[in-house]
Amino acid sequence: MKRRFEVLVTLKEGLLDPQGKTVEDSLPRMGWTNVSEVRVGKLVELTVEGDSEEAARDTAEEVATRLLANPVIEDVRILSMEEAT
Amino acid sequence: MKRRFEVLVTLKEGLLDPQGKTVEDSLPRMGWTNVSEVRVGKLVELTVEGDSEEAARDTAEEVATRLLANPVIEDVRILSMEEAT
Amino acid sequence: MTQPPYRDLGLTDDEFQKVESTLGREPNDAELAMYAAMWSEHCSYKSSKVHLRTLPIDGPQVLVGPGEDAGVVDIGDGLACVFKLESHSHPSAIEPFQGAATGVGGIIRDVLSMGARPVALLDPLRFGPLEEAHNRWLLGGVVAGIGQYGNSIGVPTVGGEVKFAVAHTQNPTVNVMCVGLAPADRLVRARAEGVGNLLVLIGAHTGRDGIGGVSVLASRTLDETSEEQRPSVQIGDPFYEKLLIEACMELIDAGLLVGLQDLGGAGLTCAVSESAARAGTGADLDLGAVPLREPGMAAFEILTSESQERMLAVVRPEELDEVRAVCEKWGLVSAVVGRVTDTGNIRAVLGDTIVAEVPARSLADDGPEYRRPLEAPPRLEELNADDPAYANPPSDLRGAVLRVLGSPNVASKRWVTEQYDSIVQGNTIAGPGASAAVLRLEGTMRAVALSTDGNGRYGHLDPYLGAAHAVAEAARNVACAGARPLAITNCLNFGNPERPEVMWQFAEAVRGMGDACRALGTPVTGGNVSFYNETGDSAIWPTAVVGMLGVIDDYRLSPRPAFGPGQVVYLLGETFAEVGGSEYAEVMLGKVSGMPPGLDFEREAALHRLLVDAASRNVLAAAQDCADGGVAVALAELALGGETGFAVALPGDLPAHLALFSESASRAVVSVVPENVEAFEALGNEHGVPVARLGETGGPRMVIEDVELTVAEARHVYESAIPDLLLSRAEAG
Amino acid sequence: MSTPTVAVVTFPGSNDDRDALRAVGQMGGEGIAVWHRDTDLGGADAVLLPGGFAYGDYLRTGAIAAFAPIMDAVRAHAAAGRPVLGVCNGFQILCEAGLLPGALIRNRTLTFVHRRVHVRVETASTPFTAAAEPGDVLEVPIKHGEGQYVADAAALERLEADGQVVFRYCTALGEVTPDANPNGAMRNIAGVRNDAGNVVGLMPHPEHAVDPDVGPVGGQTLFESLLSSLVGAAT
Ligand SMILES: Nc1ncnc2c1ncn2[C@@H]1O[C@H](COP(=O)(O)OP(=O)(O)O)[C@@H](O)[C@H]1O
Ligand SMILES: [Mg+2]
Repeated sequence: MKRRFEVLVTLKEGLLDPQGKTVEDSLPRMGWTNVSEVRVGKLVELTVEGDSEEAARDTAEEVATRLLANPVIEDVRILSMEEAT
Repeated sequence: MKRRFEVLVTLKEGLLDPQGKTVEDSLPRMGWTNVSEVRVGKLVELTVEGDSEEAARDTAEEVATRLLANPVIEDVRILSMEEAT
Repeated sequence: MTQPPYRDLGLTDDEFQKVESTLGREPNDAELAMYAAMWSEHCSYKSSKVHLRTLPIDGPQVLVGPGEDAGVVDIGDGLACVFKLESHSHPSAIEPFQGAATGVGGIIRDVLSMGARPVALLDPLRFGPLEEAHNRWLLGGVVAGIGQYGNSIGVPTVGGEVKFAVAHTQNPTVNVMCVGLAPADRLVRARAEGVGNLLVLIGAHTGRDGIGGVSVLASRTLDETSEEQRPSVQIGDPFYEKLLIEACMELIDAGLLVGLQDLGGAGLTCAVSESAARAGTGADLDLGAVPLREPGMAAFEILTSESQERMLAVVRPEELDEVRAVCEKWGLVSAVVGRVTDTGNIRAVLGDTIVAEVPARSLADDGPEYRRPLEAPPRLEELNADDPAYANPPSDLRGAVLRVLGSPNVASKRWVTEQYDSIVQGNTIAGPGASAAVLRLEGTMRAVALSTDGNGRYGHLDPYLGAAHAVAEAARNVACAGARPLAITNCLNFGNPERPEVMWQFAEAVRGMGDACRALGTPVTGGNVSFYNETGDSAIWPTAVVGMLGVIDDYRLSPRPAFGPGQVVYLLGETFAEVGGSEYAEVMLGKVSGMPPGLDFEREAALHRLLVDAASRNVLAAAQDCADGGVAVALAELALGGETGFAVALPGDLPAHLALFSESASRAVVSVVPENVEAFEALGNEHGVPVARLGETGGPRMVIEDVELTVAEARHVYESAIPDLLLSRAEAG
Repeated sequence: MSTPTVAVVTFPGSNDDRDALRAVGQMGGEGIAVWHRDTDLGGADAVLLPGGFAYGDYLRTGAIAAFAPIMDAVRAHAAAGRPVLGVCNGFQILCEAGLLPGALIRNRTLTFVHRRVHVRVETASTPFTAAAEPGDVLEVPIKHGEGQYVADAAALERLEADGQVVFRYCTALGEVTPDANPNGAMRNIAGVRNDAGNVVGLMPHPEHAVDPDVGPVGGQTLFESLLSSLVGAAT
């Protein structure tokens, strides 16, 4: 069965996020003065074929932590999307 | 009141996603043969201060469509996270 | 971590006692963190100082020698060239992209702090073999990181090296050299002069970045716990760095800075204590004024944070408004964090508490100094006795030429260099692919030539010769561009100095580098030492990397590393049966053994004089030094560079494989148009350099006696070697 | 008759701004440095948005810079039918600002690529190619990480039908082949123009291709075209 996951990769807390900071700093000049704490990360969608929900999620997690993110600087969250066909 | 949103930015369906394709191509070589349809996008988290839930979401939407995503090439979705303090 | 115990911070019992006796009391947290950071190997050079002191550092061309942020050399016409090499190997080993990127940022700020505009980067790199996925991940990440940072800030990466050896698996060596230019009378120094002047912190907010990174990360051997030292890796912000460069240049042009110092290892503590110590002053710091990225930072964290993209300026109070206006224009945060005093002490307050009060000199100058035990590695003699010259010759010479040409050490580094902008700023006369990079001094015909070199195999077999060869080869590369070698910077990459073998290697390397620099008249203007490059007890090869600076008066006379048709080919220098530690022996025999080639400094210097003289008289068409892979590789590179074949015979009566692949020093291959043949041979005579006419250029074929191949064939092997290793098994991520 | 003037805009993170000013001067024009916070172009005849990494290329190349105060003046200049050139990052900014169709995404290889390439001039109906003939091949350097030109199918058809493709990556002999495409750009597109033809954007760097001592010379054609069209317009 195929399942689709969303992997969210964000920089670890405490690390400088240059993109988030630059976006945040430029918002007031564009007229948005009520937006703060901007962090920019990565979103990866993928489909896993697996015997069970857990097996599929395990694979997604493995791909996420071993390939998509470097745990030295990034955190990973995995959301499962509506079951794919 | 402050609310936190997650903005998910993905390349439009019809566009070849070079990052997704590279990830996908490298998976079998790393031993994952059951993962497919990889798409790589962006995740932007932000906090909006607004009088109401709707007002805040409107701002988030405006920032998302006018700055965070380029409608020529990207689709955008907005998720609201648990209410921030 | 409220009470950092001194041992966790890397201080020994003796060192802790020395702190106590300096202060006459027990240090508090903040003070302890300051000493631990400043007295770490990385900042204090405690194991290397006694050796480095023996290096030649004087010369009429040297404006600023070792001890400041970067060396400065007079390159004539009132211009000064600022340059420095530095390592960022440890962070790169665990996060290659950010580790390498922040390495670029750091060395750029060293050059900036002398008041110079950064104009070039060079990146000598060492990795383990690309057959291993981990090494491919490291190479890809490091190159992308250097590219992202250097490209974003508009400083061209014009040269470097990429070499591979098993000893660098797990421990890549990532060195970056930055070169800057400034009018000689407008240099800025890192000195906190003038009691009452203000200390202004310019640039990024201060976060909990690399706290203890200096003492913990950079000064200890990588082991399993490295994975857990995560917070010590930082994220670079090249955009902010670019703003910092432009703002500092504007401040310097307007004469608004009394002093300028970058914040690197040991952060604010290092910047303030070193600049105060140099000026013989002290400083009062208000830590509450430091713009913070995270709330609730402790005094010791603010004092030792290594957050990137920050500079400390010394400013006259009456000029503060102007300084702030420039920072504001560039969108940079600036804050007055202290002022210069005459106490000789660094005193830091946070709120109404004095959190630290220590003598500036005790931090910056009075650190410990060790004369660590030295001992030659066991079995080195055995290794040296195994001379690959006695091995059987290859059955297929032509195949051997192709294999050496396709060895990753020798093969084209285009996969790497295409990821670098080497032309921004508009002065790159010769970039990656030339024996030395050549950069025009804007608005003149003069140019500087730059090369980085180091040979791990030679260093492994004989660290003295390894380092001496690095100097000689770098100078030879510069001379091949027609430039006079002037001075060097260097980065010494070694294992754990507490092991006597490593310390012996280090001492020998410094001795070799010093002897070579003395003999070639190229003093050492600065450098960097990177120890603890080992995992378990397997250290990297002793890797002395030399960055050479030279000058040429008219860049239009600089020979290109490219044959043209109808030229006469010469080999300069003498060839001996020297294949110890050679590319040939490693590739064809699987051996790194024997002795490295001998090095006669007089012959080497004579070769440089000939090359520079001949170039200045416009009698050289092309030139290429002989190094890895010997004459065979030099000839091939010249043919590939100019898409022009040749037919030659090699002089002497050495067996063909030795004549082709010997790496005897003090040699170069050049080509000369027929009209200049006589003039060139006369110059060879005059300079006492053996000049052997090998043959002629032209056509699509490369013919060396019985060995025959086409330029197209050679190009295919040369260009596809690294992409084949990488792309066929690329991993993303 | 006075020397034609070209405003070169410096955004925070622009890198090739000085190089562009130098190239304008070497080709006989007069460069005027303009700051992103300025609100006018100093009366310049033409405007050039240079290469570099405005705002670090963060979020998306050109996205933040497209909001700069100077962009109103650039829009007005474009609307008046006067010449606007975007080089590399400048091209990306023009696309983000809606002054040119399409967008630039990450190179197919995912790596930054710096090399000399050839481009074929597809139309002479722009102020930057007026001195060329369609089919001319120019040698110029590229250096970018996000230069893959994309547009949706309808936009692409419109571009082709209206002759809005200005440059295509090609071989030295002018053949448009997949191998000559350095970044995966759709239909090998290296540069496009707006409907009116006065706004042009391209990924290659003409400002790094005017001085034979440091590079190829294919960029001369763009500056010659511009300067002579400006002189022509003034007489
Ligand atoms: N990491 C790198 N970055 C930039 N240029 C490099 C790099 N590695 C190699 N090069 C360039 O490739 C060319 C060949 O490298 P190398 O074989 O070490 O040169 P040489 O034999 O002249 O010392 C040189 O021009 C060098 O500057
Ligand atoms: Mg060399």
